Amino acid sequence: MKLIIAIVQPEELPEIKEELLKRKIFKFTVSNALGQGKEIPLQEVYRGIAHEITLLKKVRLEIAVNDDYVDAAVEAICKVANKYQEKGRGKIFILPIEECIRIRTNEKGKEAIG
Amino acid sequence: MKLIIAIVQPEELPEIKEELLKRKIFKFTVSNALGQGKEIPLQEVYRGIAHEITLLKKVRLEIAVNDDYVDAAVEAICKVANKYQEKGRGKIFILPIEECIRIRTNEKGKEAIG
Amino acid sequence: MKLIIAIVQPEELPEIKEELLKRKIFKFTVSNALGQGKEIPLQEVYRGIAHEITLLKKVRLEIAVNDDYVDAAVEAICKVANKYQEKGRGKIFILPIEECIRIRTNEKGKEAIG
Amino acid sequence: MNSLELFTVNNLWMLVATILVFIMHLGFSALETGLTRTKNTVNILFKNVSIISIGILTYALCGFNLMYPGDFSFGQFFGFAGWGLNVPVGNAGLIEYANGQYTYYTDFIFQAMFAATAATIVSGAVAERIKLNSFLLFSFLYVAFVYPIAGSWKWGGGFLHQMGFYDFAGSTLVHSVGGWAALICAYLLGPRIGKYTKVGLKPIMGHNMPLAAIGVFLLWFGWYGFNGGSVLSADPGAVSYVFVTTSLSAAAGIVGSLLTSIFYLKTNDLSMILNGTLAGLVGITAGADVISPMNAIYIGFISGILVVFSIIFFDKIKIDDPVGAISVHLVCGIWGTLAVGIFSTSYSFVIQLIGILSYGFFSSLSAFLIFYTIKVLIGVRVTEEEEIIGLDIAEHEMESYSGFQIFTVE
Amino acid sequence: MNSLELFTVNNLWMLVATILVFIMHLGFSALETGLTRTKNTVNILFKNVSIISIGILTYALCGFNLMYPGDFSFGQFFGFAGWGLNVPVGNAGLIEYANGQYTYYTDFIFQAMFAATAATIVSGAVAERIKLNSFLLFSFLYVAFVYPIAGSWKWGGGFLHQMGFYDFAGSTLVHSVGGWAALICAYLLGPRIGKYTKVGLKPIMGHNMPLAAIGVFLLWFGWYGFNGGSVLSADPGAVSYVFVTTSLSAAAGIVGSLLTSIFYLKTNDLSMILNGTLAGLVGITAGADVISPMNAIYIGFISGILVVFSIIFFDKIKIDDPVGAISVHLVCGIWGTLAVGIFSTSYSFVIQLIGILSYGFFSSLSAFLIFYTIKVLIGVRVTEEEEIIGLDIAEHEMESYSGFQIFTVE
Amino acid sequence: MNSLELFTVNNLWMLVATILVFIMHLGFSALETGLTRTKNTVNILFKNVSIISIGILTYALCGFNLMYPGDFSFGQFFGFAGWGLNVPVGNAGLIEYANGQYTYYTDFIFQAMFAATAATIVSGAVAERIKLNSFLLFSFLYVAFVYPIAGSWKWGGGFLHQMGFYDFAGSTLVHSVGGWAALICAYLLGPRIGKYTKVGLKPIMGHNMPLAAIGVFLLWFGWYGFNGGSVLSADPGAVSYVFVTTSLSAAAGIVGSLLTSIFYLKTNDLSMILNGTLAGLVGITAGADVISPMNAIYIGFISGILVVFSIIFFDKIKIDDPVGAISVHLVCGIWGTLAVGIFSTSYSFVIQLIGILSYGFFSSLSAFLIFYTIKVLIGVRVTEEEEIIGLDIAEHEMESYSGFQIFTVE
Ligand SMILES: Nc1ncnc2c1ncn2[C@@H]1O[C@H](COP(=O)(O)OP(=O)(O)O)[C@@H](O)[C@H]1O
Ligand SMILES: Nc1ncnc2c1ncn2[C@@H]1O[C@H](COP(=O)(O)OP(=O)(O)O)[C@@H](O)[C@H]1O
Ligand SMILES: Nc1ncnc2c1ncn2[C@@H]1O[C@H](COP(=O)(O)OP(=O)(O)O)[C@@H](O)[C@H]1O
Repeated sequence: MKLIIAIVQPEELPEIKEELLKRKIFKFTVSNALGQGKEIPLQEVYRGIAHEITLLKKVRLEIAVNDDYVDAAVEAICKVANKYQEKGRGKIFILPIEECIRIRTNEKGKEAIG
Repeated sequence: MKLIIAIVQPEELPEIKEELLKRKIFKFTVSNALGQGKEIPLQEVYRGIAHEITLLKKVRLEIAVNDDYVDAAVEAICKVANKYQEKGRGKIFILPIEECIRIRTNEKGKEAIG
Repeated sequence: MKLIIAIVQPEELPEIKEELLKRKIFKFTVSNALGQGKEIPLQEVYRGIAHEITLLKKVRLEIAVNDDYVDAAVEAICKVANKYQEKGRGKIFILPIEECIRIRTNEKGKEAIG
Repeated sequence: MNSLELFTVNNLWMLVATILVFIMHLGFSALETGLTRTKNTVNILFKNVSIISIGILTYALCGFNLMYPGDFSFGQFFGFAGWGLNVPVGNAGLIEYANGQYTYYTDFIFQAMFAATAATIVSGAVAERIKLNSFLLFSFLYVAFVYPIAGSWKWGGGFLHQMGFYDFAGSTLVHSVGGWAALICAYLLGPRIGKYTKVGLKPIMGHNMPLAAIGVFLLWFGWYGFNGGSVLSADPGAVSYVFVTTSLSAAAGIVGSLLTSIFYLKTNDLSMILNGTLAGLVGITAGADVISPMNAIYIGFISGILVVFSIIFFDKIKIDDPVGAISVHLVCGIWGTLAVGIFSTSYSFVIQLIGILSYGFFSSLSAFLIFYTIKVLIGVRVTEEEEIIGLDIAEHEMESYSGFQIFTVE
Repeated sequence: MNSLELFTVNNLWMLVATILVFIMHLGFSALETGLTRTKNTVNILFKNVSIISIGILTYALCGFNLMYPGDFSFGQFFGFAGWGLNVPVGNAGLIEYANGQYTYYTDFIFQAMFAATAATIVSGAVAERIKLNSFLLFSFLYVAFVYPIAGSWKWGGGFLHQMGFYDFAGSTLVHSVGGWAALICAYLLGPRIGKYTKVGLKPIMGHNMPLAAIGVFLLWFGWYGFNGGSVLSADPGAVSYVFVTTSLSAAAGIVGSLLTSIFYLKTNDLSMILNGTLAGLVGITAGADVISPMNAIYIGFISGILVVFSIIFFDKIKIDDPVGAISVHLVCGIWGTLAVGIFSTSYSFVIQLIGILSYGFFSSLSAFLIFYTIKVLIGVRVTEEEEIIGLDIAEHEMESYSGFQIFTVE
Repeated sequence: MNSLELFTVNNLWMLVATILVFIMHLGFSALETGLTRTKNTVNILFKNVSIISIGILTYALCGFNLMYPGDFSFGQFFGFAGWGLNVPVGNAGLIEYANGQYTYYTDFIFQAMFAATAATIVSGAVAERIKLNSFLLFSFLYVAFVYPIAGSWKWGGGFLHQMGFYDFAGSTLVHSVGGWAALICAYLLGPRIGKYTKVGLKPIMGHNMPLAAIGVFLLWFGWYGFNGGSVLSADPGAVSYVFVTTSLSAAAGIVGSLLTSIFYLKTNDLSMILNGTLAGLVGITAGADVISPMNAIYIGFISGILVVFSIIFFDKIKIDDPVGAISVHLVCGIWGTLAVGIFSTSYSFVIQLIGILSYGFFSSLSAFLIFYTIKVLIGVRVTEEEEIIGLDIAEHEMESYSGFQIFTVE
């Protein structure tokens, strides 16, 4: 079992969601985050003072999947983000999960994840 | 050392907190998240247009514990959530931690976690 | 490759950012969180009713790095936080990353992380 | 009778006062919304928009003719001049209607704006847990019948008027009539989940302090019309006098609640001085035209102290009033009415008390009967699940702050 | 001519009405901001602050003299009394100016406040996607020329006035003139990204319901000046009558939209009853002084129903109007003007219709020509990228709610 | 003396103006809150609610009798008619009090509303870092003594009045008196942490732009009472004239700041045009009754430009003024007062300058002495830790937006 953490642009989320569903990945968790990367910083001006926002709005996806779904998930995400060829498209990190528990049923392991 | 990531319903948090404290787990980090799972989507209507909210409000708990506390932590969370027998009670993921550092003291490993 | 998760005080973020940049760590993701730890709870009063806020505002940093950058990153964070010798300075957890993908280019592994 | 000129200026002031009373409804909406949680915001706004509509329409339907029946049918307790508006034709509805103070239409619309206020007061006390339909039904009945009948006893020339009871602009007739209903309904509803727990009292914090402050400032603003308009003419001496007492009492209410907050609660609680402002305003309302400026300061100051202790008291007896409506409108309404008997030699303390009790009895009994009947028939409280998820989603399928990240626990 | 006293009261009321109309601009700002997304908040506020400035200044520059030209040059269609203010000296600008109703200056400033309204109406309909400069340019031209020329046809004594067309306070002259432009501009601009998708309609939720409610309450508040001031004197009978019809229609608009929302949409949609309130107000504006109270209730009630169906209709034909401006101001403006012909025996339905069509033709044609020219010359719509990131960052490099965590998707 | 009718209408206007000036306090509260950070919101609201209370009560205690002493004791510099209100009995307090313009009570309450304004101006400039108690103490002393004594020099008939200094509604007497104190206090306090860093200027963004816009609109709204009421009667010509100049100057202030923002700052900065609006209003205040409409446009336009450069200037010299109070009230207050000497032939530029300097000297010296004493005795600034955590938690143990997720860094 793997935990896929993906940092993507906020506006891509709805499409990514669709792509995941197509690949039978129905469950995930989303949170918002700020990211610093290679992206061009945003210029803001307030009362005559300009400043650069380097921490930009991102969406953070967590998808726990069984090993055989990892590639599908990664592919789903990349497909959407790859449309645009600009910097700041984000990253995917894959971490090992040792155990997974479905709270409602106490099911564990592979059964529990989906 | 393990990192326990639990996605639970927001309203369960206060109770879970209590249960954790009872089991001598005093430290954790909470953030809010949106989750898509098996739960029935929320129906919203705005200006005559109905739509479904499938990304529902969740709370994301991160609890780093030494290995011997893992079961207690899982049990604490499940106890609260199990009261309700509906879908959408959430998941727990257990990840390995390689190292833990208490910033204040530079303590490392098992000592640092609690 | 490692994922460094650090929970720090919000006001330290700008300085930590600077220290990381000095060490050639240019990319990270930030989200906000609430943390319960050893810190003294905040006292709040509302309409004559006092209560303690034990879940305090924190910032959660995620920095994915190649193994040889781990120490530098940890050191950067600790440097800032160590200035203050109070409780509640936070924790760092280091998790293994199995794979990393730069979405834009599909690069994988070590190349992709930075 | 007044000259055409005086008639015009008098009438103009009454119309301006009407507008000022109108905007109090925005004040109430903002205050109530600010002092409750995000998840019930749409619901509160929905209720408040509906109430102003109910208030105006029922007042046209029957309220005006119940409150000012002309002749009473049952002693001096009840009279009814018929459904709808009976507009007197020609000058009878204009300069002759009130000896050149205002026209029939002005009278109606000024009074109509008052009517809705009583129901709005209830709205705050029952917030965050009442069923929308039950609330609207209750408001409808209370505003259409209870408020105007009660009003007729004094302003309509009924038995309390005959006895010499005095309530200038409605500390009792408006504020406590609303306040009693707030008390009864809050009691019958029970407290919000999570307020009174096994481990003790827990605050349920309001979500938007600027909104609450906007509400209080607008209420104060509107109060110049509420009290100033109750002079029922633009008489320069009387109206300016009322402005001064009203302002001083509100200002003193702030000081009273501020000091109580600092010395008794040991904190600078904004929500308390906001309530203290309103307390000062409610307190002076019964006697704004007869109380001296100095006494206005005392009355306001005491109101400000009273409201803080009252809020704490109601929490102690576990009557959950999210916005402090009962403390502000009922407690300070009673205090203000009594204060007329205390500070003004022209009015009797005993008769003031009789008035208060009469209104208390009638209002709370009516509120009880109506609300209890609704409770039995269709229920008054949302389910636990709905309360937890919030009325915005449960009753309106809508969010109030779309896009904002909101943490619903702790 | 009126006595000095009556002149003073009359003039005072017109000035107070002016202030009330002024505050409607805050009402519009709040409503439009509340019903759109956080990411376009600075932009909407910026536009609304600019519009009031454009409105007042262009009205001084030429608007006033286009709208009230005295003599017409082209039949009764167009006249112009010259640039700038031609202040009559001495009593000619004071008591003699309007037979003791108001001064020249009062006349100017009251009318100037109206002028800006027309452009503000457009602002809501084109929100969240229009280029700032293009919008400001359009507003400038529309307010400086189209609105006053159109206004001259009736209020300036032009051909529609001669024909007996009736529009008391501007259901057509203000609201539909703004509404036609809103329709044309929204059409030429196209809908916001993500509203009409392959899989169907998607709601784009407003981000701040308390703000939207503040907007509606303030608009209602200001409407007492808009309609009440249109009496053009403080005449007690007339002004109080207008207050009553205006209030009843607004209240009935709430009921109409509430019932439609419950029974047709099967939900308690706050945004719909907010629009319903305004619908009632727009509906009564054309005949507030001639419609009976009972009929005011009917007109408001129908307006409330109409506005809900209209909002749904415009979504069906994919004209994207984020705040419902077209439904409120155009549709109910037309309905209200027709209603004068239906409910009042003194006015002809046919002539009302001719008036509506004349305004519709002229306003929409002018709006089309101006906006289309701007579209061709400098473009009217921001880029897709700018729209997604939001106009606050794209056009103003600024955030509206700094510090708040905002989720920009779903 | 005026007829009873004229007296009634004059007095009515003064009372309405009083209400309008009152609501400016909500305007200030909203503006200051909107332009600062979430973590200091409760604090700002708390201060503003307290100030209005302090203003009214101290004005009753001594302010009124210091400002209008009747006879002066020290030359024409200082006089005091005794503590409390000395209400003249009978007609002496009514129609005879001011020759049928207004009653004693009206005079008092209208002036009392002005008094609190001076302190509110300071509130914005010292926001986000001042100790609550020190601020309240300073405000108390400044409003109770400094403002009314300064006021007596001109409006109380003192030496500047004798010299022919002109300040119609208080560009200097109110705005710059508040502005000088704002400057001195902001200077003595020092800038907020993080504003002027080693690497340069950093913006500290306001957290709620709709709130800031609400504030500005309400201030403009109230300004019609501030300037219009300063006519001290309902004289149709004078009041309507003042309305026109006030509106034109505000509108031109928007244009001035808009163009400066676009061409100099190369962005469409909302906070700048909000300040520009107020700049136009402050600028015209000294001469609203004597400046021609065209010149009102110039004055406003220049004010709008001035305010932007002034804000940048004060940042350059590291005087940290979160809301631009010094630039708006002091700089444009001075400019407006000078403008009377420039644009009106009846007033001397030199005497205007003398007036400005006299007020500048007295206000800044008094502010310095009071604030410095407080600084030495009890301190004026919160600790670094308190400033970082925010005054809401530090001073009030309360959050302003409970439930909302707020990011406190960057
Ligand atoms: N090493 C990393 N650790 C944590 N987050 C990262 C890392 N690299 C990238 N990110 C996240 O991904 C986002 C996009 O990264 P960026 O490097 O700009 O993308 P790209 O590789 O397409 O240029 C960043 O804003 C940040 O949130
Ligand atoms: N595989 C997963 N990866 C990430 N998050 C998940 C996963 N499965 C569930 N979750 C999170 O847990 C929440 C509840 O999951 P759900 O499957 O609805 O619960 P249940 O198993 O009780 O039906 C989801 O909303 C989501 O946030
Ligand atoms: N075991 C843990 N699991 C998850 N989060 C933790 C853990 N320990 C600490 N934290 C996070 O770090 C923050 C600071 O921890 P605390 O123990 O108070 O610091 P210190 O060790 O300096 O006293 C906490 O508020 C919490 O968010």
